[in-house]
Order: sequence, then structure tokens, then C-alpha cells
Amino acid sequence: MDTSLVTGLGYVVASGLFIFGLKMLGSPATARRGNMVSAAGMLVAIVVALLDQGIVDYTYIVGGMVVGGLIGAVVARSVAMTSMPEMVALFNGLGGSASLLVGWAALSPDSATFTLITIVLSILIGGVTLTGSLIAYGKLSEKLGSGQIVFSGQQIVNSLVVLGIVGGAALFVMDPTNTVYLYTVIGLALVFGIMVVIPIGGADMPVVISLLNSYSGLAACAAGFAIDNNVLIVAGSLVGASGIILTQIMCKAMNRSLSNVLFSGFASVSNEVTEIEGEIKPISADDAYYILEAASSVAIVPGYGMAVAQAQHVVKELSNLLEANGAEVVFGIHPVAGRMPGHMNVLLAEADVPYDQLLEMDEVNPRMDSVDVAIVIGANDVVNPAAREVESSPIYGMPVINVADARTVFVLKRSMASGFAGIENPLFYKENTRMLFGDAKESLGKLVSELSS
Amino acid sequence: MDTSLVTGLGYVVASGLFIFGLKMLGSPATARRGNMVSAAGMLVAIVVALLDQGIVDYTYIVGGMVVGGLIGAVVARSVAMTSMPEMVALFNGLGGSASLLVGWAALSPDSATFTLITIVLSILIGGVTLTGSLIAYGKLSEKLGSGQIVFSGQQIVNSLVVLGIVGGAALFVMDPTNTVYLYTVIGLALVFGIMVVIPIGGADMPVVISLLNSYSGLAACAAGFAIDNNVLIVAGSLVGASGIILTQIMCKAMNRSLSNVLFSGFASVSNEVTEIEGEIKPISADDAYYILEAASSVAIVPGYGMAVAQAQHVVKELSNLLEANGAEVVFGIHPVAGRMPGHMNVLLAEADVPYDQLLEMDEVNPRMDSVDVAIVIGANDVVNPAAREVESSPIYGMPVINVADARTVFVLKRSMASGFAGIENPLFYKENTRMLFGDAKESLGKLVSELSS
Amino acid sequence: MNGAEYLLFILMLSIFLGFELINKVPATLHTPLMSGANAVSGITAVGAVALAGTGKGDLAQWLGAGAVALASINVVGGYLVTDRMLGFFKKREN
Amino acid sequence: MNGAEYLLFILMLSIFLGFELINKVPATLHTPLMSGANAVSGITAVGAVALAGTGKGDLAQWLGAGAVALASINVVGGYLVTDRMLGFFKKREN
Ligand SMILES: NC(=O)c1ccc[n+]([C@@H]2O[C@H](COP(=O)([O-])OP(=O)(O)OC[C@H]3O[C@@H](n4cnc5c(N)ncnc54)[C@H](OP(=O)(O)O)[C@@H]3O)[C@@H](O)[C@H]2O)c1
Ligand SMILES: NC(=O)c1ccc[n+]([C@@H]2O[C@H](COP(=O)([O-])OP(=O)(O)OC[C@H]3O[C@@H](n4cnc5c(N)ncnc54)[C@H](OP(=O)(O)O)[C@@H]3O)[C@@H](O)[C@H]2O)c1
Repeated sequence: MDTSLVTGLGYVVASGLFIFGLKMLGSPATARRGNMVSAAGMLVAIVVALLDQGIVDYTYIVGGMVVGGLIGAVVARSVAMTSMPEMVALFNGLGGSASLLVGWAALSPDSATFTLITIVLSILIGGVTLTGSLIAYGKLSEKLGSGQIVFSGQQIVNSLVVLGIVGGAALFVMDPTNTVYLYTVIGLALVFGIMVVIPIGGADMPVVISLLNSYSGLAACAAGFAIDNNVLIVAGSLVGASGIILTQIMCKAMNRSLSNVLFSGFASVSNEVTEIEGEIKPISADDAYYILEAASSVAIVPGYGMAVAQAQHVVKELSNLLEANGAEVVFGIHPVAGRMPGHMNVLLAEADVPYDQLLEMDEVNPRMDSVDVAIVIGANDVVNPAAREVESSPIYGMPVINVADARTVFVLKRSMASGFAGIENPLFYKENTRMLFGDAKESLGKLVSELSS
Repeated sequence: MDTSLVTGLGYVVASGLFIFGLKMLGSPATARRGNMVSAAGMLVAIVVALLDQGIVDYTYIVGGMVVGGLIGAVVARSVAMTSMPEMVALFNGLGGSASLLVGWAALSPDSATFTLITIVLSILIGGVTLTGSLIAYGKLSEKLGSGQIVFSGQQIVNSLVVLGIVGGAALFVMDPTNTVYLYTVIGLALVFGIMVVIPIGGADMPVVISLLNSYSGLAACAAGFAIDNNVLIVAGSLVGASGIILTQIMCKAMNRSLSNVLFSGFASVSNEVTEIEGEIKPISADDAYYILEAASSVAIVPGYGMAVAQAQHVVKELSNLLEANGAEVVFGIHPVAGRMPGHMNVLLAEADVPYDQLLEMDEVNPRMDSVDVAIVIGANDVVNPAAREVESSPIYGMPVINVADARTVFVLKRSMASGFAGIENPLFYKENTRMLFGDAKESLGKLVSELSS
Repeated sequence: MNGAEYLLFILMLSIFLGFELINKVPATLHTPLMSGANAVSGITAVGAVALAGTGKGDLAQWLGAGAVALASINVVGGYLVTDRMLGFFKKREN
Repeated sequence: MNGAEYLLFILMLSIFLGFELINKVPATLHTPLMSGANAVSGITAVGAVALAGTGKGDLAQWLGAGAVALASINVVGGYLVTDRMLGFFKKREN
């Protein structure tokens, strides 16, 4: 048995563990073990790589691992669940930069053309992923303004950058020893990442991150081709597929095409005037309490506002009290409620809501007409009936949670301000809707203290 | 671009087409196109193989293809749908023999040990698949007796054969030039295939075939390793996985373990006496007609007897007439009704029953209690309520179609004989069951003529 | 890395993929699945072709030619009969 | 066949497999899926290790070391935060 066979087998095992881990992510009951299986695969892959006979000096490696590992561990332990979107963005950028560096380091004067092409690809994709993710991080964490940055001549600048990249890459492949070409490509890739993301609004960042996540997988694939390593290809493809599928899901749930997300915004369509009939009926926490007390079936529909208000724990308290009061309580989760796919599930799970109480949109909609009270907590677009009723609405056709089918709807938000899509919500004017104005956490706090007294 | 890259790309495309074709088999609406996509993959693979530069003489190749292709086309055009089980068995054996020959032909005095091991594997698996499938074919087509052939000392003979195979294979790998070892391995593999299948009863042949189908895939994989060809590995694995999954499904649906199927039979448990209460109530076609005429919801549950009686077309006629009469008609198909998985679906599809009328067991059971008349046509074990009610029954726990939940049950069979599992069926004695004795085709014919007059 | 490990990789990935895909085939289509899989197993023809075309006229070539013939029965017969079967499956026209 | 085609095979199979598997992850787990995928993309560490260990002390080695560090953040941070999240998901105890 030669070492190369052992290495090969090790990589086969590692890839198998990644695949198995991903398979186990298919159900909440096995997901945590699945993550560990995947981590075990990573461990195997890294140990196998460390045993490689070509390695003569472990100091750089160990140094890099210790530094990186410590930073990773500290960040992972301390990050708040509400900041997950920006953390994923940041990590994603790091992955991209690692691919960039690997591609760069793999360069040697005698590389074959095929290898050079894959090196350029891994540098390019890695570079775009790096700066693109950093901008996305900045917008999400509000370190940068979250607006769309548009300037005249943007198209021209972008075209020039693309031309520069293509030209630089071609020259580099033909003459890899000339570092000017290399640095040009690296520099332009970094610039391009910035240019691509700045014109996109902050709220569209989840789509961007997911797409860049897919790119970081592709960058790993390209690096795998460059250094002829299967496990990079397998793992990279899995990541690439995951990013693309999540992007698709988000676009579908928002009823927008990917190019619409990337190249325009809602801005152009949102300034139309919709005639909405009905009037707004505010309600006090006191009155809401009386209705809730009498309810035997309650559906809670959370949205981005719940994350902003950090209201998940008090939501759980409310649900406990309602259940103690004899009501049946379910949560209706829209696939793009919040600011990343599955955002609400993580927040509610953190607050100890069991996952079998978290119903997906398709499960909760059919039973909505037997619900006494639907409580909408900081959600807006995902419960907007215009998506079903107003054909001229920009979100017409987007699947939403039909809270208006419930006997009574409480909407908890601070004002009549619109949601992410920037459009009016006829729900607020419906006969059976009551607006409970105020910060979600505070409003819920009042309901909880009334119910528990 | 060197030719080997073109070859490689061609094989990648071919494998992709196989995978896509299989994916399209996931729904009846796309299945036929899926089969064509898969066939296109095969065409690409074979064309790429023919373009191989190593080929200097096409006469043998073309000769083989013409002969084989003609035989295949004639058989495929002429075989009756009711004989599908034996046809699959026969084709399966041919696939196995092809792997045997490829392994053998790939042998060269300077093969590496790893290659020799894969050659032996492909010869062994191919040989066992060949003779095992032929025996299965013989039993299914009743060219051989379908009974279990057991003789004293069988275990010992089998052990000796296995020992001989292992020893012969080891010696062969050590000294591939000595043809005695090679012929020993081939001969013993062929003998082993026979020995393994003769003690299994004819009615268990579908499981055997499916298992051998999986083996023929594995043999192709082994041949792929022997001649270092990816497309054989991919295609072989797909076939291997398919066979294993179908085997599992059958075993589960029969509530037996694979080893029970292979190494024993129902014989040992079937001679117990079960006390069944109630009496048999035969019914004439006349009386059955009056009940059917008044029914507004009918479920038809076919079994092996429908295939024996070739009654699928008259069943379709009956269903048409009932629908014309205002009744809602569905078909309830048990996963192992008949003699191969999906057997009933093919027969009924042949008779033009649309596939959305063919309900799987899990779909039809919940609605059975709103059915007026359930018509059991030559089915026995798959509707046996003992599986649910009699804990001591050998089929206890096997999922069945709960026809007894319908208001009235008609059972069409020729006698009180038991089905494949050889056990009594309490269904026949239930209060709401009526036995319509006679050949299924004839009985149905009477009903049809009464209904259409 | 040498060839064998690539082959192992390909084997592992195809097996996983095979299980995922075949688990999705509905029971209605299990007979065509079986005969379709049979046709795919005729892929040995690809291996046989190279062996039958060496032009040496030796035993290996005869064996290869036999394998080509047998595998061709499988391929042609398997795809045709599967197509015939699948042709029967129709949706209810409304 | 030479190496590149094997790699293409592996690429194709993994992409198919990735789509099959990820389509099965329920919406409830999409956030952990995203951060878990992030952790997996730290696989570049494997490539970086070999480059960082050449002992030449040249630019490539420094780049490799940087890549090791960055990818390690991804790996350690990604798996830990995913584990933390998944730890929250509990079934209702009856
Ligand atoms: N999840 C994803 O993956 C994803 C990705 C891309 C885009 N999106 C988009 O994001 C939107 C998500 O919809 P959504 O319904 O969850 O959110 P939304 O439509 O953005 O609405 C959130 C609402 O929460 C309210 N709010 C904010 N802070 C609050 C607080 N402290 N207390 C109470 N209410 C508060 C806001 O109203 P007030 O200001 O009046 O309080 C706002 O109307 C969709 O348009 C979706 O397409 C989601
Ligand atoms: N499908 C598979 O893949 C598969 C694989 C392995 C094993 N099996 C086994 O096969 C059995 C299948 O169950 P099944 O209910 O379909 O069949 P079954 O239990 O074998 O019963 C068939 C019945 O059809 C009747 N019959 C035969 N010829 C007839 C004719 N010309 N007219 C009317 N009736 C006729 C027979 O009774 P009379 O003689 O009284 O007419 C017999 O009771 C199960 O036990 C299953 O486990 C199936």
C-alpha cells in the first residue's frame, strides 16, 4: 500500500462523510449529528493532508491553524443569533480569500495551460467573493449605509473592469511569469466584487450572500482542479449547489428573478398608488388580551420585526401562557420571513420553541380558516394579501401566509410604515384586522403580563 | 485537444445522460423521455468507445452488435407484458455473461494485482449472475419446475464450492498465466449461481432477479475497474443501487428479511392451523351486478390472478362502464401484487387505464371506508387481513390493502386455494365479503355484459 | 494520486447518487425501472468494444465479440421493451 | 484517460448529488444549511496545507499560511456556530 493510496482513501472517506452529513441535515432530528459527521469529514481531510509526504515544515501550517481556529471559535461562540446573516457574509468572504490565496500559491512557472486556467478561475472567483461578501457584510451590519449606491457611468466602469479581467486573465495564462498580469487580475477581481454589490439594496443582501456562498464553493472547485485534489471538488460542488438552491428559493419566494434582484430593485415599481378600502382599527393591549383569552386556536406569524425587536423569547412566553390557557398554538413560518432563509426558525428555536410547532407556509395556510386569532409579529410583506388580490402589485403572485383567513388578526408593528418591498399592505385595512402599535417586544410584554396575572 | 480528452468528455456526457434519464423516471409524465435520454447516453458511450484509437478491426464489433441488436429488438417487440418477469430474468443473465466475458478478455499476463482482483470479481459476479438468472428464468417461465430443490448435503456442497472459488481466485491472482485456475473459477462461479437459486421457490424469483440485477450492475462496476473506465463504474453503480432498493422494497412489502427469502421459505411456518370464524358467501354474477349498479364508489384491487387470467382489458372495460354509470372508480395497487414490483401497473397501463387512476396502497387505504364496493381480482395475500389481525400469522405486520373497510367486498378467484404465501385468508369469511368464483376474465366478462346491456 | 482512487471516488459518488435517485421512482414505475436498469447494465458493451477491436484474432478478441453481442441484446432489447411499457402509461385526458 | 477527465466526472457527479441532497433540506433548517455549507467551503484548508508546508519560506508558503489561517476561521467558526444553532432545535417533549 503506497501512501498515495492511503491519501486517496482518506479523501474518499472524507467526501463520504460530507455527503452523509448533508443527507442528515434533511431532518431536524438528525441535523446536529449530521453537522458533526460533516465536521468529522473535515477532520479526516485535514489530517490526511497533513500526513502528505511533501510537507517538510509544519510551523506555518500550525501557526495558521491556531490563529484561524481561535478567531473562528471566539466569533462562533459570541455571535448573537440575530446577527447570523452578517456573520455568514463575513465567513463567506474569508472562504473566498482562502481560495484566492491557494490559487495564487499554486502558481508555478511550469504549470500547464489547463492548470493555469483553473488557477485564474480560483483567483477570480475568490477575489469577487471576498470583496462582494465584505460589502454585503457592511450593508447588513449597517457599518456601511444599506442603500443602493448608483452613479452615472457605472455601466461603463463595470464593462471596463470586465474587459480588463478577461484581457488580464488571457495574458496571464499565456505568460504566467509576468506578475503584472497576475496583480492586475487580482486587483480587478477585488474591484469587481465591490462594483457588483454596491448597487444592490441592503435588504437584498441575503440573496447576494447565498449567491456568493455558491461562488465560494465554485472557487474551491477551481482550486481543486488547480491542485488536482478530488475532495476540494466534491466539497466545493456541494457548497455550490447549496448556494444556488437557496438563491432560487429566495427568488421564488419573493416572486422576483435573480437578474431583477441583482440589476434593479423594487424602487422602480413601488411608487404607484394603490386604492385600499377599509379603515385602520388600532387596538390596545388590554382589548387584545380579552380576545386572546377567549381564543382556542392561535397562529403566530413572525417576521423581520421580531428579529429587530429581539422579541423571540417573549413570543415563546406568550405561546406558553396561551397553551396553559387551553389554546392550541402554532407558528406559521414563511420561507423568506426575516433577512435570511430560515431566519425565524433559528430565532424561535433559540427561544425553545419545539421545531414541530414551526409550520411551513404550505402547512399552516390550509388550516388558517379554523384559527381564532392570528398574531402577526413584525411581519409585513410575507402576510400581504395584495400578493393574492391586487394584480397590479409588484409582489402579485408571491406566495404569502393568508392570515386574513383567521377570525381575527392582530398586527404588531410600530407604525404604518411599509416592509422591505416598500409597498402598502391592504391587510391592515381588513375588517377583521386590529393594529397593536408599538415595539413588538413591549406589546408582547404587556400581553404576557396580563395573561399571567 | 487530445483524443483522450474527447473520450473523457464523451463519457462524462454519457454518464450525465444516464443520471438525467434516471431522474426523469421519477414521474410517469417524464418517464418515457427519461428512458430515451438514458438510451441517448448509451449511444454516446458506445460511439465514443468506437472512436477509440486502439480499435483496428471493426468486423467483430459490428458483427456482435448486429447479431445482438437484432435478437434484442425481436424479443423486445414480441414479448407479452405478462411475461415481463421472465424476460427481465433472461436479459439479466445476458448482462452477467457479458461482464464475465469482458473480465476474461481483459486479462493479460502483465496485469497488475489490483486489476487482476477486479478481473476475478467481474468474472465471478458475472458467472453467478448468468446461471442464477437462467435458473430464475426457467422457474418463472415454468420451463423448469418452480418448486424448491433441496437435497441432503446441499450445505456441504455449497461450502465446498465457495471454498473452491476463494482458493481458485487467490491462486489465479497469484499466477494469472495458469489457465487451470481461471477455468476453475469460471466453472465454479457458474455452478454456484445454480446452487444458490435452485433451493428458492418459484414465487420468490422476483426478489432473486432483483438481487441478481443489482449484481449485474456490480459486475459492470468491477469490469470498469478492470479496464479503467469511468462510465462503466457510474452506470454499474446506478444499476446496483436500483436492484438493491427494489429488493428491499419487496422484502419490506412481504414482511420478510432478505435472508429469509434466500435461505428458507414460507414452507416451515405455513402448516399451522388458524381458526377462522364466519362462513363463505358465494355470489352469482347476476347478484353482483345489482350491487355494482347501485355503487357510487368502487375500488378495484388486482393481484397475480389478474395476470394469470389476462384480465386487464376486461377490467378496464368494467371500469369504463361503472364510470359511465356514475360511479367513481379507482385502482388500489399493492407494491408486491403480482410477481414483480409494479407488475399490475404495467398490465393496467397496457389496457389504457390512466396512471392517475392507479393509487398506491398508502393513498387508497385511508379512503377505503367510503368505498361502496371493493372488487378484488385474483389478489389474495395482498388483501389478507390476517396481516393486521392475527398476530401468529407468518405475514403479520405486512402492510396490506384494507378492502374489508369497504361496504361490500367481491373476491374474484377460482377456488378457496391460498395465494403465494400459502396461508388462509380470513377476508373470505368476513360478513361483508362475497366470493365470485370462476376465472377472473370470465366472471368480469359476465359483469361487463350485464352492465352494458 | 493514482487512477484507482479516482475510480473509488467515482464509485462512491455514483452509489450515493443512485440511491437518492432510485428512491424517488414511484412504485407505479418499478417494472420499467427494472428493465431500464437492465438496459443500462448493457454498458459493458463499451468495455467489450475495445477488446473486440484489437484485430489480433486471438481468444480475447473472440471473447470481446461475444460480450459485444450479449451486451447489445441487453441494450437494444432493454431500452425497446422499457419504451414499449412506458408508452402504455397515459394520463387521464379530460 | 488522464487526470482532468476524472476530475470532470467527479465534478459532475458531485453537482448532481449536491442538488439531490440539498433539495431535501427543509426550510426550517435553511440558516444552518447556509452556515454549514460555509464551513464545508473551508475545505480549501486542505489545499492550503500542502502549499504552506513546502519549507521554502517563499511567497507561496506565506500565501499558503494565510490561506490556512483564513480557511481555519471558516472551518472552526462555521461548524461551531452551526452546531450552536442546531442545538436550539428541539422536539416537543410530551
Ligand atoms: N428571509 C430572506 O431570506 C429574505 C431574503 C431577501 C429578501 N427578503 C425580503 O424580506 C421581507 C421579509 O418580510 P417580513 O414580513 O419578514 O419583513 P418586512 O416585510 O421587511 O416587514 C418587517 C416589519 O417589521 C416591522 N418592525 C420593525 N421593527 C419592529 C419592532 N421593533 N417591533 C415591531 N415591528 C417592527 C416593520 O414595521 P414598522 O417599521 O412599522 O415597525 C416592518 O413593516 C420580504 O419582502 C422578503 O422578500 C427576505
Ligand atoms: N410482486 C412482487 O414483486 C412479488 C415478489 C415476491 C413475492 N411476491 C408475493 O406474491 C404475492 C402477491 O400477492 P397477490 O395477492 O398478487 O397474489 P397471490 O397471493 O399469489 O394470489 C393470487 C390469487 O389469484 C388467484 N388466481 C389465479 N389464477 C386466477 C384466475 N385465472 N382467475 C381468478 N383468480 C386467479 C388464485 O386463487 P385461485 O387459485 O383460487 O384462483 C390466488 O389466490 C404476495 O404474497 C407477495 O409477497 C410478490
